Amino acid sequence: MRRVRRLVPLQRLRELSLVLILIIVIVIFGNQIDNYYTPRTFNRISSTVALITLVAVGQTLVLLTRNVDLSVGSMVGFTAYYLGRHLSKTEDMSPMVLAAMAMGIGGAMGLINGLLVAYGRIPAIVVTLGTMAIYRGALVRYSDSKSVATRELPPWIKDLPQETLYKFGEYELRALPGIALGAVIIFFFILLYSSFGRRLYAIGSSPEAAHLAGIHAPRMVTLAFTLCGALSGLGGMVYLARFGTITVEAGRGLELQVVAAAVVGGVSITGGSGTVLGAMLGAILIGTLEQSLIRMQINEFWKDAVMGLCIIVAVSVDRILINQLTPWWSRTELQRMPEEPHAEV
Amino acid sequence: MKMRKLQLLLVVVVLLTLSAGLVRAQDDPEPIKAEPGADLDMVLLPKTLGNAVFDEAHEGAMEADEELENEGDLIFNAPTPDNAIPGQIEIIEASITQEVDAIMISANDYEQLLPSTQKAMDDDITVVTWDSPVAPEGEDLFIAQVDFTEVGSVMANMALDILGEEGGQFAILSATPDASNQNAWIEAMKALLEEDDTYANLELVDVVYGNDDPDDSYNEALGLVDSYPDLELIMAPTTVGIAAAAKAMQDEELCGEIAVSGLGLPSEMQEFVENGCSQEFALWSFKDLGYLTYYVSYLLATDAMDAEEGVTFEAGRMGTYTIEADPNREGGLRVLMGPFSLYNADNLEEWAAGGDEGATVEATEEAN
Amino acid sequence: MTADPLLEIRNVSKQFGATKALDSVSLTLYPGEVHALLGENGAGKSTLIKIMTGIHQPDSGEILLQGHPISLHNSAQAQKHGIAAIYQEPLVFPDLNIAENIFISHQRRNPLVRWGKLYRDAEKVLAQLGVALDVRALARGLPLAAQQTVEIAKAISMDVRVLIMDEPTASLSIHEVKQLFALVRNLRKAGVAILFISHRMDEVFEIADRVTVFRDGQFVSMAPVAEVTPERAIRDMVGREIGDIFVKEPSPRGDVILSVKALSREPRFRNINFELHAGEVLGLAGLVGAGRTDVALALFGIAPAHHGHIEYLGKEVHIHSPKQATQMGMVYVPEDRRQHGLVLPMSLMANISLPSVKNYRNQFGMVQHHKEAATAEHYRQQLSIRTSSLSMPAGKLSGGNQQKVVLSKWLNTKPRLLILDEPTRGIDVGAKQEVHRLINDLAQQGLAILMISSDLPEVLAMSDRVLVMREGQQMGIFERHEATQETIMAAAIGQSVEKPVERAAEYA
Amino acid sequence: MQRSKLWARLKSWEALLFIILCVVIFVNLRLSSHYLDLNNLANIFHLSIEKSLMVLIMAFVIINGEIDLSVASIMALGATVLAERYEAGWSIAAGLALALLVGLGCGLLNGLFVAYMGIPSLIVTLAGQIGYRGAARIILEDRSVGDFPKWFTSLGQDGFIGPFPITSFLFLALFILGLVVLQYSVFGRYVYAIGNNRAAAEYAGINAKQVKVTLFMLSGLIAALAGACYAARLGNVRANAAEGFELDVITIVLLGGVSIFGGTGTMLGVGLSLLVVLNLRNGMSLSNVDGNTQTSVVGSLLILSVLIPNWMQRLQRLLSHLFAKNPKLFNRGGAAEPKSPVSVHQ
Repeated sequence: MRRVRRLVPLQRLRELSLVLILIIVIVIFGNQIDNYYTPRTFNRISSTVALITLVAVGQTLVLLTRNVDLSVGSMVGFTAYYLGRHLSKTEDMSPMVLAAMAMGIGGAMGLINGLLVAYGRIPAIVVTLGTMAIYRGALVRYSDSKSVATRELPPWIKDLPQETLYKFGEYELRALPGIALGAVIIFFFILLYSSFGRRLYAIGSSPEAAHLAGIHAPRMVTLAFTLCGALSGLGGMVYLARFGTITVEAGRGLELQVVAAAVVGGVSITGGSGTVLGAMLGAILIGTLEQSLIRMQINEFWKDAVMGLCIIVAVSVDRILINQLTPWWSRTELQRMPEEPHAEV
Repeated sequence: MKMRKLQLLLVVVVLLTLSAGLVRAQDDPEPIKAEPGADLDMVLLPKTLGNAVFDEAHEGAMEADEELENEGDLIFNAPTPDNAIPGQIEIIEASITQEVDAIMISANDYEQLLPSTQKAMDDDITVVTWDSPVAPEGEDLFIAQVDFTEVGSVMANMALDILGEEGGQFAILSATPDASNQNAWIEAMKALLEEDDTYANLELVDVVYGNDDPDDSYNEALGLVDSYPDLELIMAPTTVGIAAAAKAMQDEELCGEIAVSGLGLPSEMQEFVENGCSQEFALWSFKDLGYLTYYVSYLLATDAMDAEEGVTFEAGRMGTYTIEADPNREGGLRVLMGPFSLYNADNLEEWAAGGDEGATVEATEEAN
Repeated sequence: MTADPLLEIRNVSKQFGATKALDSVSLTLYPGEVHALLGENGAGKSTLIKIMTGIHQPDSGEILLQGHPISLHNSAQAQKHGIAAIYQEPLVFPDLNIAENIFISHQRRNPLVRWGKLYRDAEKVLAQLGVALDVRALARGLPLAAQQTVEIAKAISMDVRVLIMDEPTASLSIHEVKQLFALVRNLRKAGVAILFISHRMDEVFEIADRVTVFRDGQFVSMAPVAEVTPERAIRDMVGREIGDIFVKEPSPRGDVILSVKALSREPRFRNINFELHAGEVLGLAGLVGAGRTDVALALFGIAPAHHGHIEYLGKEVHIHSPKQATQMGMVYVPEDRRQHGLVLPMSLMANISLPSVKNYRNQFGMVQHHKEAATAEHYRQQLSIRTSSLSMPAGKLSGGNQQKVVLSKWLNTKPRLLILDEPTRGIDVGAKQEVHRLINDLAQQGLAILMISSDLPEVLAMSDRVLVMREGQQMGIFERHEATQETIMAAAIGQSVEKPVERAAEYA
Repeated sequence: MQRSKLWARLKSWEALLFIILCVVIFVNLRLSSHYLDLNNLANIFHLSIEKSLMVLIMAFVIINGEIDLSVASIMALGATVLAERYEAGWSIAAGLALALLVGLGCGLLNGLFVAYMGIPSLIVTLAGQIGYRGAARIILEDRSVGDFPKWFTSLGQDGFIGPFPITSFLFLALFILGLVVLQYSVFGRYVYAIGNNRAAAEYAGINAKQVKVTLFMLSGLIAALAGACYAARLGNVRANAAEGFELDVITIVLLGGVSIFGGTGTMLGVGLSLLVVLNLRNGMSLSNVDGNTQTSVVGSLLILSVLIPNWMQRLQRLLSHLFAKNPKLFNRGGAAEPKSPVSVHQ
């Protein structure tokens, strides 16, 4: 037992429990829906989940530092529109440049959030509640509430969604999920092995201790927000590629889905614990639910109710599992080494 | 000689003029014409911001505004989707406070706007609805883009064109489950499929809702494809839905197998027609709708015309129209704009080249 | 002290708004010495530490390291210069594992984390301390002593030249204090300069080479430990004579208030039996982690016992919530004032009336502030709480006064039984004595008092009887006359030492 | 001391809001001649009565350290139930009673998950937001139900005193009630204490779980009541009523000086911020500013209102450093920290 506990830290355990829940969900729907276990279903879900996952990774970074970013939806929308406009004007543009541009714009907006939170000392929820509205307003002004039409875009971006990076049989890894997966892997390792990542955990875990340990929290927090913005920007590019038509409403309401995904994935909104892997699993879980509910052809009007129910159940199950496991999983007593007792004082 | 000729000519002219007068006297009264140069503040209030069709309507209204040399302002304002109905109410109330002369509403709800629109009418503000109406007691009249039953038949015919005589399975991807327009149209279509044998082979398998949100519509479209292996056509009576569905088919490389049709904006649909994801779709010109709406409101607000059944008037470049009873709404008045424009590969190029607005279909054709 | 000074602090002053925290104080640390710094709370000790660790910058004066003036703008810089501090309230990262906690400050130096090495090194460092912890376990929920140990390990891990210890022993048991001192002596041999701050005189005189005393932000005295007597040190600190530690006067032992039979909550404690009479102070002694606090929490209904019986005023009771316990007249003054004792941002007055606020309603159910104020004023005088106003947030008070507020708040509920957990931990000598007097008076008035304390002299001076616990087990109850530091310590540590390790393993 | 008290008052959050309010009103007067029309003044409240009602209880919830994202959905559900029952032949009163009960039920559900399962309220109520809306859809599907009796709709539409409908006075009454409860009642004291330090409150014998559940139930109740007002005002109900209200409500509460971390904030502040936002929006719609821009203006205000006092405070610290020599100048007594979110958020 001890050995297992040494090898499998609590975080992995959480993720395993999520995988378990996911499997259960899939099995349940598998029995309900005929020809459910098809590559198609997989490809569907993977491409749907890509956007949420990508942004959820960024959100995780912010959540780890005991903050939250509600402006992701607006950042996705703004970037998507800006890129669309730009592409409709300029003839050819390499994907890399566009991606860089996307992350640049998103990063800039994220930077503003970060500076306001870290150096303006304003609680993140206040800042991002504000910038959510401000960035959306900026989009409306900039676009003059016109929209970008698919026909204005160069073919390569429109074909991006059906690009296939890797094929195992019928199961395809499409470009957009590929991007998301890439982000997940990169940030998984950054968070696990880089001192930057560890310090993000430290800050969220105990700000005052971090301060005394000489960690410059403001810089870290700003960086986290900037990265979150950059990933949202990339999300904007994904959004553009996926939907082609971009209105001023693009990405509205995304923030709550993303937070939901991250939290279902076991990322603590009180900071300090959680992984991008978990966030991705959370996104997949929700995505699977949505797609499956669409497939179930249950009464249109029942979908929302079922969705809400599923989320709360998923979270509760996870919570119970963890509460049961944590105590005996990571518990340690101070053990004195054998030594002669000193009675006299 | 000369003299006589001259007299003759005179007589002829007189006779002609007389006869002309007589002729006129017999047929309908002179269509009412608008008197330019009035000073009216008018509000154009579409359902929401961020939907291309309403921008086009705005253009149309501005065009009319130019023509009529209105001294006052043309205010274009709309709520955000997450605040659609209360937002429209707020804007109406604000307009009442500002004592504007006319409000032109594309209503987000059939009843919920009533209290405020009635309030507006009490302060004798002209209330004209377009695109989607409110209950008759809350408006002067409704500018109907096309006959609602006609939308159903047009969709049915497009389905027939695409699926052919042997027919096949098709599904409807609508806007929100509670969008009154779409529901009316879908009902009309269902009714037609029921009673008319020409459509016997068209099998409507499902109606799903994309909430006029590209993301949802996209997923719902794919959901349909997965749920119905034999599906051949997705019919989307909403511009957001049809574009999203077409994009989805394109991304999944299903364009050959599953056709997408419905009501779409040429500007958004052009490329999908070109790459064969959508053979054919229909829409009326929102630009004209805005233009006509403005004209009617102007006429009513200047008291040049009253909202009464049978009144005929002239709406600038669009010619003459007559106010008629609205068959779909008990005691409601409407001006039926029409006609539908069908778009397909042939006429879209012309359209893109700025040519005429597609091949017009006459309502009468559909009736029988 | 032949060597050159390692760290010199020259005429450093620091002002916060109106209050002068430090008034041109000087202090010199030589390599290989333990320099004790004494002073009541508010004497400026903490400010000095914060300046030495770069958290605050002095308004005037300078700091020299080996004769070279240095400027410290953040704790990172201080650490680069080899200046580290161990704080009174251990500050660990609950979500990071113990190894990371120990090496958190190193991460700046190497951008990548090599976990295997990290764990091995962490185990090494802990071994130096003579303790073993699962370095992979999260720090969340570690007992205070373990957290303290992690803190010390953290400081050692970065080769310190100047180590500041701000009341490091406050939460340690005698045994751990001995281990700590052994370690301090090693460090001293290694030529580290140690600034040692403590309220426990005996410790100071055991470990220190030189003693400096501050009062009200000013330097008062500095002398080799040989030339200092406890009395003199205390006089310098408080500026007035204080007798030796206050001893409880015998009080009439009334009838049984609380009787506990075979109380257990595995794995924390098991089979606890005792009776508590009115007017009696029952000391609860033992090493930290012996389960004393857990017994208190069980009685107060926060972590109810699983087995056993509690009889209160002759009736068997099952206590499941603090609310219930409070209504029964059984109250608990927690060990951690700031976390559990007070609502820091709320006014002193509101804190005092919090448990009994229902009694201050008028017929419309509205709280009458003037009555609250009256009560607060009453206790302010009775317990001589030093504050400029009753509406001052509790968080702004000094430790001693905060403790008095917590006591007032509970006394105001007119309890029959008072459970005190480390009642004088981390509060200055003056306040400590006042608290002792208060405990005595309350006993005289017939309250039953259960007092948990790691401060042996305190236990011996204040208790009528002493219950000693070890590893969650009751080792025995000593009558006052038979209780000596030796007997109690022997019981607390136990005879064999291998066994507890195994047990700990079982419960782990 | 006197002087420092005055200073503290001047620096208080409420004072700041009051100044902002004056500015907004002044600008509105300059921009629109119609601003002072009695009807317009009535509209300012009447058009957002539901939000105003929900703001009151949301203040309690947030001060308690929780958040309720599900209010808008509960509101829709309440309105739906009322309408559906009325359609089914019940009396308005009975329908209303049931609606309120349903509201309480939803709140109870939220509360239980938050207090007893220990799941963060953000998540619970996020799920609730989706779920309760779903319930409303199940009940009404795509239908819109209306034609309530005239007396009922007139409650929400016609003037009761002048052009002010009775709902406005309902709000006023509830506001005063809320103010008294929060500032002067035992319950209010508990709400603050738990919001500041739950552990300490529980050690003081307060049953935090009970308080939290009660709060969420009240939140549900008020939301359902707001739903009824909505039905009366619009004379007709759909399942999609009030989508996206919650963020507006939260914004107003935060602008009112309530700390998102709980523990601080006053009803007065919340009331003032409500006035600020309503007047600001009204002024902007009178000058035909579109909704998005309106929201972004409110958003900027939210940020600035915290940012500026922050900087003021730092500036003051800086100065007090510079003038440390003569402390008299900067003797602030206990008033060093202004009673604004700032002090808590550090």
